[in-house]
Amino acid sequence: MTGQPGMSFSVALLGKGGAGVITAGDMLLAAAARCGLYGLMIRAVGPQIRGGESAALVRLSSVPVECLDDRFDVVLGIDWKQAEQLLSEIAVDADSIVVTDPAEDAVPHSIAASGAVLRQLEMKELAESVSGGRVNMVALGYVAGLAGISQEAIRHAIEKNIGRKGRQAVDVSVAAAMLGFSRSQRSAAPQTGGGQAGNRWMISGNHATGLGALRGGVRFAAAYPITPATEILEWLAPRLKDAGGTLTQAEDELASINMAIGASYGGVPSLTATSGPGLSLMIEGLGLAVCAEIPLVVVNVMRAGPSTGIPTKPEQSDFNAAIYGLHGDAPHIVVAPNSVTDCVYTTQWAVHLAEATQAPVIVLSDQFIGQAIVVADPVPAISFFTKRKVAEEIPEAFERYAITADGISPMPLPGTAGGQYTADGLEHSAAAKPSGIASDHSAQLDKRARKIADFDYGQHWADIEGAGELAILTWGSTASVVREALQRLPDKVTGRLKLITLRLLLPVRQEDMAAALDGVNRLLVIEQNHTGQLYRFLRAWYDLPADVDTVHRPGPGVFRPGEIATRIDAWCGE
Amino acid sequence: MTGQPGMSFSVALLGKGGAGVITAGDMLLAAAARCGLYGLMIRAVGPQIRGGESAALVRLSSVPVECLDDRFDVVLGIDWKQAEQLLSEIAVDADSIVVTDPAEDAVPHSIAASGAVLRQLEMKELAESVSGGRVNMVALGYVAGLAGISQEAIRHAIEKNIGRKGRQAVDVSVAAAMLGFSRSQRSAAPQTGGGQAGNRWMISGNHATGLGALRGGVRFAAAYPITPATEILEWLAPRLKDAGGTLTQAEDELASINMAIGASYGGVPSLTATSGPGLSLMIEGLGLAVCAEIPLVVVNVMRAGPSTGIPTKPEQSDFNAAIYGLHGDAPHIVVAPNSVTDCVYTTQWAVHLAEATQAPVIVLSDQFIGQAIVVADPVPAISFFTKRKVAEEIPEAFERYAITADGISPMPLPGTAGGQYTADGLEHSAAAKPSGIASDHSAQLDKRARKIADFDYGQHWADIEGAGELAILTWGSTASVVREALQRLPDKVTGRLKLITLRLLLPVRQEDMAAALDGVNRLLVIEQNHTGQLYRFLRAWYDLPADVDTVHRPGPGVFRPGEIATRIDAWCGE
Amino acid sequence: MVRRMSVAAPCKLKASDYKSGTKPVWCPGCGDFHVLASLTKAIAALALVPENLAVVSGIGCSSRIPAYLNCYGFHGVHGRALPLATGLKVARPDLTVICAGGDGDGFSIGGNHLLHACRRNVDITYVVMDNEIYGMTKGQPSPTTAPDWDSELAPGGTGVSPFHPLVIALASGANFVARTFAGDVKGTTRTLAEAIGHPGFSFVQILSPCVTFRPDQREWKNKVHPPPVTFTTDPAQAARRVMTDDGFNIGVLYKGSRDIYGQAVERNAEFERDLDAEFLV
Amino acid sequence: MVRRMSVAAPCKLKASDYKSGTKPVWCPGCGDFHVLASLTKAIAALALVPENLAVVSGIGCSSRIPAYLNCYGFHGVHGRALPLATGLKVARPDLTVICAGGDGDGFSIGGNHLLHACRRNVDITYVVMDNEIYGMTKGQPSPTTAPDWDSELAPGGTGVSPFHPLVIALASGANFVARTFAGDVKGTTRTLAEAIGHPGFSFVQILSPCVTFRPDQREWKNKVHPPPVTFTTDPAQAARRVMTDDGFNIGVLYKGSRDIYGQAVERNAEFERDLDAEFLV
Ligand SMILES: Cc1ncc(C[n+]2csc(CCOP(=O)(O)OP(=O)(O)O)c2C)c(N)n1
Ligand SMILES: Cc1ncc(C[n+]2csc(CCOP(=O)(O)OP(=O)(O)O)c2C)c(N)n1
Ligand code: SF4
Ligand code: SF4
Ligand SMILES: [Mg+2]
Ligand SMILES: [Mg+2]
Repeated sequence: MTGQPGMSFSVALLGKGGAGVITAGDMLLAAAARCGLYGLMIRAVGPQIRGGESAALVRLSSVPVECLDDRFDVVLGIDWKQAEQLLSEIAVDADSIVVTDPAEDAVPHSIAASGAVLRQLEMKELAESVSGGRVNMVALGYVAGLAGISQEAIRHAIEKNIGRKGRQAVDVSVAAAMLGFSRSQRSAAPQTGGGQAGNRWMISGNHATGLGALRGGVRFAAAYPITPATEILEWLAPRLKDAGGTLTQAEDELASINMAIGASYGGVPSLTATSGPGLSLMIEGLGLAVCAEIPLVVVNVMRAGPSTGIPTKPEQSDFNAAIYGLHGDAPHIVVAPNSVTDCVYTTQWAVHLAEATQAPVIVLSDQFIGQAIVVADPVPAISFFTKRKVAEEIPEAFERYAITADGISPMPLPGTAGGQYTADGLEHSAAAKPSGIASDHSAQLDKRARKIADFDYGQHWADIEGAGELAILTWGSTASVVREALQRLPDKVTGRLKLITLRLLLPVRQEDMAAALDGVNRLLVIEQNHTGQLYRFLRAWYDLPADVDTVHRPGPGVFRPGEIATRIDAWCGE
Repeated sequence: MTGQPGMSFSVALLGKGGAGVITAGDMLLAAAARCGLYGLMIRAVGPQIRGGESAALVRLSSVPVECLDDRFDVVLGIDWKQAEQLLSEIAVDADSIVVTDPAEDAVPHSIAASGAVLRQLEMKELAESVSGGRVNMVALGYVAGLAGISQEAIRHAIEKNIGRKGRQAVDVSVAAAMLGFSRSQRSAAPQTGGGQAGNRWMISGNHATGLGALRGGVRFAAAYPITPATEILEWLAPRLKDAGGTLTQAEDELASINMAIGASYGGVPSLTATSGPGLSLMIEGLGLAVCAEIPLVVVNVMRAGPSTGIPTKPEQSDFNAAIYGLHGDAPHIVVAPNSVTDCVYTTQWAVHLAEATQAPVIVLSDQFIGQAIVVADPVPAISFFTKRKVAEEIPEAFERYAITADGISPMPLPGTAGGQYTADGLEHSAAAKPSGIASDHSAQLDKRARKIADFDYGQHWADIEGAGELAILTWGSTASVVREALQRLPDKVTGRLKLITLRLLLPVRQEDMAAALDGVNRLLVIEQNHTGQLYRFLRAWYDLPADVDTVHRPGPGVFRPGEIATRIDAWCGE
Repeated sequence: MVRRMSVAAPCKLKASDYKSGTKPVWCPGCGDFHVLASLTKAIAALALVPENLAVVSGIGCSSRIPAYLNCYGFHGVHGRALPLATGLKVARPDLTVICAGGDGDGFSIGGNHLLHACRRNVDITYVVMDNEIYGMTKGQPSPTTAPDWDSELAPGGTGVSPFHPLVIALASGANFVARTFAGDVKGTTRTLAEAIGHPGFSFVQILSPCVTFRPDQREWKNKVHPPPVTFTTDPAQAARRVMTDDGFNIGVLYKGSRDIYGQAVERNAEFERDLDAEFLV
Repeated sequence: MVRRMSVAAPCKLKASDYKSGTKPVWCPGCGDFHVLASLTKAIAALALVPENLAVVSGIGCSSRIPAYLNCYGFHGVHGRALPLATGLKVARPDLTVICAGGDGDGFSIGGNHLLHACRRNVDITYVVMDNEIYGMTKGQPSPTTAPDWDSELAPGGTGVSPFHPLVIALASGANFVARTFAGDVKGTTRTLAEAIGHPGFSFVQILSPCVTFRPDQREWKNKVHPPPVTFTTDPAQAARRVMTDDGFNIGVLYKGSRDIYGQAVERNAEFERDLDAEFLV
């Protein structure tokens, strides 16, 4: 258990594929929620498709948490085969408890060398003592006991997770879990029982993204599977049907983005979701949506690149591609959720922005945010005034791409009599006729830039916390880590610090930024990629304080709060 | 005829499709070359596929020219149907001569209003007086006469152009041309006869690009046609065969780039050429070449964007896409020829860089550079030491992606015993095994960045002319315009001015730039796009003088020297 | 959202009322003029309401057709017309959706979408103006070009066998397959009307001469002939027939009756409540 | 440049010598293990020299195969294995080039390249490990998945007819077409060796069960059977046969003898001089 925030307790459950550690982790999280705790879980897997080692990394806390801790209080290995690669992400120390089954291989050297307290638990033997019992349930009961979770909560979590398999299955699992629980003892875990059962959400970032899309009004999605974005599409499939919409599986990403553009041209708010390689294939379609002025949301759940990269690991390295990737001068919008739960809000906002500006909006999520599951307070629905400027009454000399003051031209939907026009990726006149004339080109370029630049993004462009002459600028999944790092630093440091988390990456908000940086004389930019992509972008487009530093390193490991706290502390003292 | 440089004479020949103005323009240029002149021609066309109006814009000069002049000395209309759109690019004034056929419609209002001197020429009648004679030949003879070109040179140019059609055809054309010639009279055109017949080249930028590729050693090209890049591929097709190589037509750009990657993996220097929409489709392949470390040249002949844009017009707006378009951190090289003739050199250099660094190189040409035809001095062949670091002797514990000091790892070519490895777009270890381990990822990211950043680009990174405390920074086709604009400005202005033309856009050359900007206190960046893409890039990556200004406007019209001279003059006086 | 049904009653407009009045960029004599004429006649014969019709295309000379029609149009990017049309029709089943383009657009860069559109069987009509050339880019071989056709890009010919669009369509599951000749405006009109009326994915290959880069195609008018037999409902038989014919058979070759993809679904009135409940733990 | 010819004489290596020793990421019991075994046996039977063999793939479980072989390999991006293989073989005709991957890689995102690779008839062998699923991304329907197969992405099934890989290959001009079952290592080995030996583009569909996401495919071993008749040299007949069979016919179905694309060309010794002369005016 590490100091701030609140009382936090981190558990890693390891085991070979099929051992069920992810299920156990899920249940642990649900049981903790039932006891009024908050929490977060991510899964770490080896390269094997199945049967390799995997780990559930669970963090429980008395206050909301959106990132992993630096170290683990408990590491339980159902077995330790092929665990080496995973263990690099699981720091243990002399305060950690390591739980191992005497029937299995000895704990790996790196763990033994840490000085952690070793506890033996006969998981296999205990599981076998219940007919049909499984080791993962024994493990669940044991760590739940360490975390001070009640038996009732464990039973409830098991029920919820495997209830559909029938009473018998539930009883067997509960019996196995209780055996583990009985061997356990309360450790220095967070205070449970503070919350109220039944008023927490358990949600992954990818599902949160789907929820935001539905709330925003998306009723068509086109899908091509790709790790780590697939769950957005899989979650949406049945729910879109329920909502009276559809999800169509496409043959590739070229098709999926063009299907979404076609549906949106028809008036139906549309989305597709992908990751780096798919984004690269969607670049041409994004440009079409820019030129033909079609609202569109593309969620890009970033993974480590370049190329196929490391599909199961996060990195904030598609920033450049999302901002600058389109050929020609192609104004569009890029937003980024800054926590798992913020996916709901930011995605809903993205739909709003796309519809309102008739432009494509890229949502830059990442593998961490997308696949982490948090226990959090329910995310209230927000009603944006999501409305496309539709031409319903068609005046005499109607022009689809009319030059308007705000740059937004009323768009007739098919079915509207008299509004017939041809949407076009060729440059065109206001009347939607192909045109190579300089004045048409610059009028349309100006209009398309203006509608994005002049739109009212309100206060949503960034989350600003604190005040002071030092500022930290960050985005995406790194933001939660920075937030927690700041909580760990002494007041004399944080009292001088302002945290700016950009939600709107494009267009630039020069005035808002100037206001946010007012009085700031030093700036630190923190991001997870190899070249400092955000830092370079900020230099290009904003007036920054003279003294700007940058912290950036690539994936695959996410930042941890301690690592960032140290960097910030050193920077403040410079 | 406008002042500097040398003596320049600009002629526009207009006529509906099929009237043969382009052929006449070609012959005019060839005839001028024969008389020792230099020159340049571009074709301007209306939207019709065929049968619309087209124009040959020809500029002749006693010194090399690489851009259009501001205005035309002579505008000859075989007819004026649908000429309006083209005329916006053809400025005339009271010093201009406008030649029109009394048998055709009257000259358009915009021309009549210019105060230009109107001359009647019975082109149709004269052509009909020769059996089989054509109006374009009459026009050719007439303007050649105005330009002071000899009859012998006209005959020679016709012979060269249509000689394969037989003696009869040549004689008819010559006869028609001589009729035009006889009506003409010497105008204030450039001094002819200075040069030596037979020692000039007549070459388009696209052909020059092909030549550079062949000289660089390219022996495989994959092709998917797209305006304005197709001529590179069409020129290469038979010549690659001659060189013992091949050109394969692909089904799309996804295939073409991957074919080129496959061929290059096999050890054969490879190239593909495209324009904006095709570049967008090649982004994923470019990332693969980065990660798998495969040499590759992709020529992107820019046209006005976004999306399909204006396919027949230039714009320097794919800068961002070429620099930043790839997902993940994906170091690669981007170069840009800065004149029609420089395409030979820059493309050859690109092949050299790709082969030497085992990375993709994007050559950013544009529609102006690519499709303009110049008469210029022959471009000598340069022998770069173009050699891939090939692993020929395979040591015991060979590693394909070995971490080397210069970042370049010896590459075994298929056929080399013991060198077997799997090239991969997945992140990998030095031994080319897929790896998600942090240390492998950062070692490979560092290596791939280092091999590009630390490579010795010599003095080729930029062309630097002049000296002073003011500097102008530009690139690509805009450079020739700036160069000419500077020649027109008084010495008291240009004496304070340094011109930096970037040939190497990526990687950045911070030290070289610092040296180039030493003593410069004001900088002006000039480029042809809507958002000042180069300007923003410079801000992001270079330390610039405090006072930086930017001149940028989109296509479709190219910059003219007068326009730029005015801007520079005003800026100098600020 | 906007899943309203066609409101206007079928109207009686003349074929010329379906033209937008924009002057085509096509070369004089291009076969695509005939396709435009046939299409407007077919639409008029079906009395389609202009605002409930959408014509979607890619890039190429042929793909310019939407702008010449009085209806909703989308001139997308090269090769992606079918996905555009698919998304539009699935989202707006009330519209009549026609997809149009060239052999380069549809069979080269867009070939994959043809396969999957046939399989998927969305209720759209796909019209390919096949001139065995890339017209717009000035004369490169397309997938239907003969292997020995000489060009700058492939001197002496590509040496590659042509693509059989009808066989591929049949093998992938298209629900209606026909070939017509642009110069036969009457036959093309009839076939287009039938194709549009047929439920599911209908595919019509129109031999449409490129007079500029393939002047030899002026001969097509002497080569085309009706098929020896009437259409079949057996795709294997139809495929065998066209795999062995001379390529100039015109008429309807196959009619199927497969289930259509993407019929309108009923909204679950409780769905918003369910959404909020779903994450509670 | 490097257009050297295979120098080493055919060697006598055991099948196991063609394995790289890297441990596959595949699930225990995956059909792809059998494919790996068959492929190494076929290569050994043909006595191919490891350094003159290249195996190129896309992305998917199946596409991991190059790394498990002792030969030159390229694990490219999803769906683009055939263009990679095409470029390599055209540039280096001296190599034996095999392209391998899954049904998602080859028939969904890569479908267009299959069409055009068949047409082009470059001398490569394309091996598709068809498990009627996207294995790597954890179980989404592929083009060969039955329309009623339930999954998260397509609850209740896609409702879309499956793609017929063999028919498409035949219709597009593949020069050798076969289907095998991974579990039949002997038959697969024999067929792969024949395919690699056959000039031109050979296509082998291997039914290779995904035990993790399609446990039902364990039943395939009881379903497969040799074709009722021997292979044909008539593509129309072959297409008709497979359009009407039960999908479990294994064996060689078609052998063609079309001209191969991209044979080595002779360098013109004068070409450099010609280049310099060409622009002189
Ligand atoms: C991605 C992309 N690649 C290439 C092009 C260039 N291009 C425009 S039209 C065309 C081919 C058109 O051929 P086809 O579809 O047969 O139409 P046609 O002009 O013959 O009617 C090509 C290659 C493009 N616009 N976009
Ligand atoms: C451009 C792109 N889109 C999507 C993916 C995600 N992806 C990886 S493998 C795969 C499907 C693999 O299916 P298949 O080819 O049948 O191989 P299998 O795993 O079944 O052997 C997908 C969609 C990707 N890597 N790249
Ligand atoms: S180039 Fe050919 S296809 Fe294009 S408009 Fe002209 S005739 Fe028609
Ligand atoms: S998921 Fe299926 S295809 Fe992939 S390795 Fe496992 S069994 Fe094989
Ligand atoms: Mg065509
Ligand atoms: Mg598969």
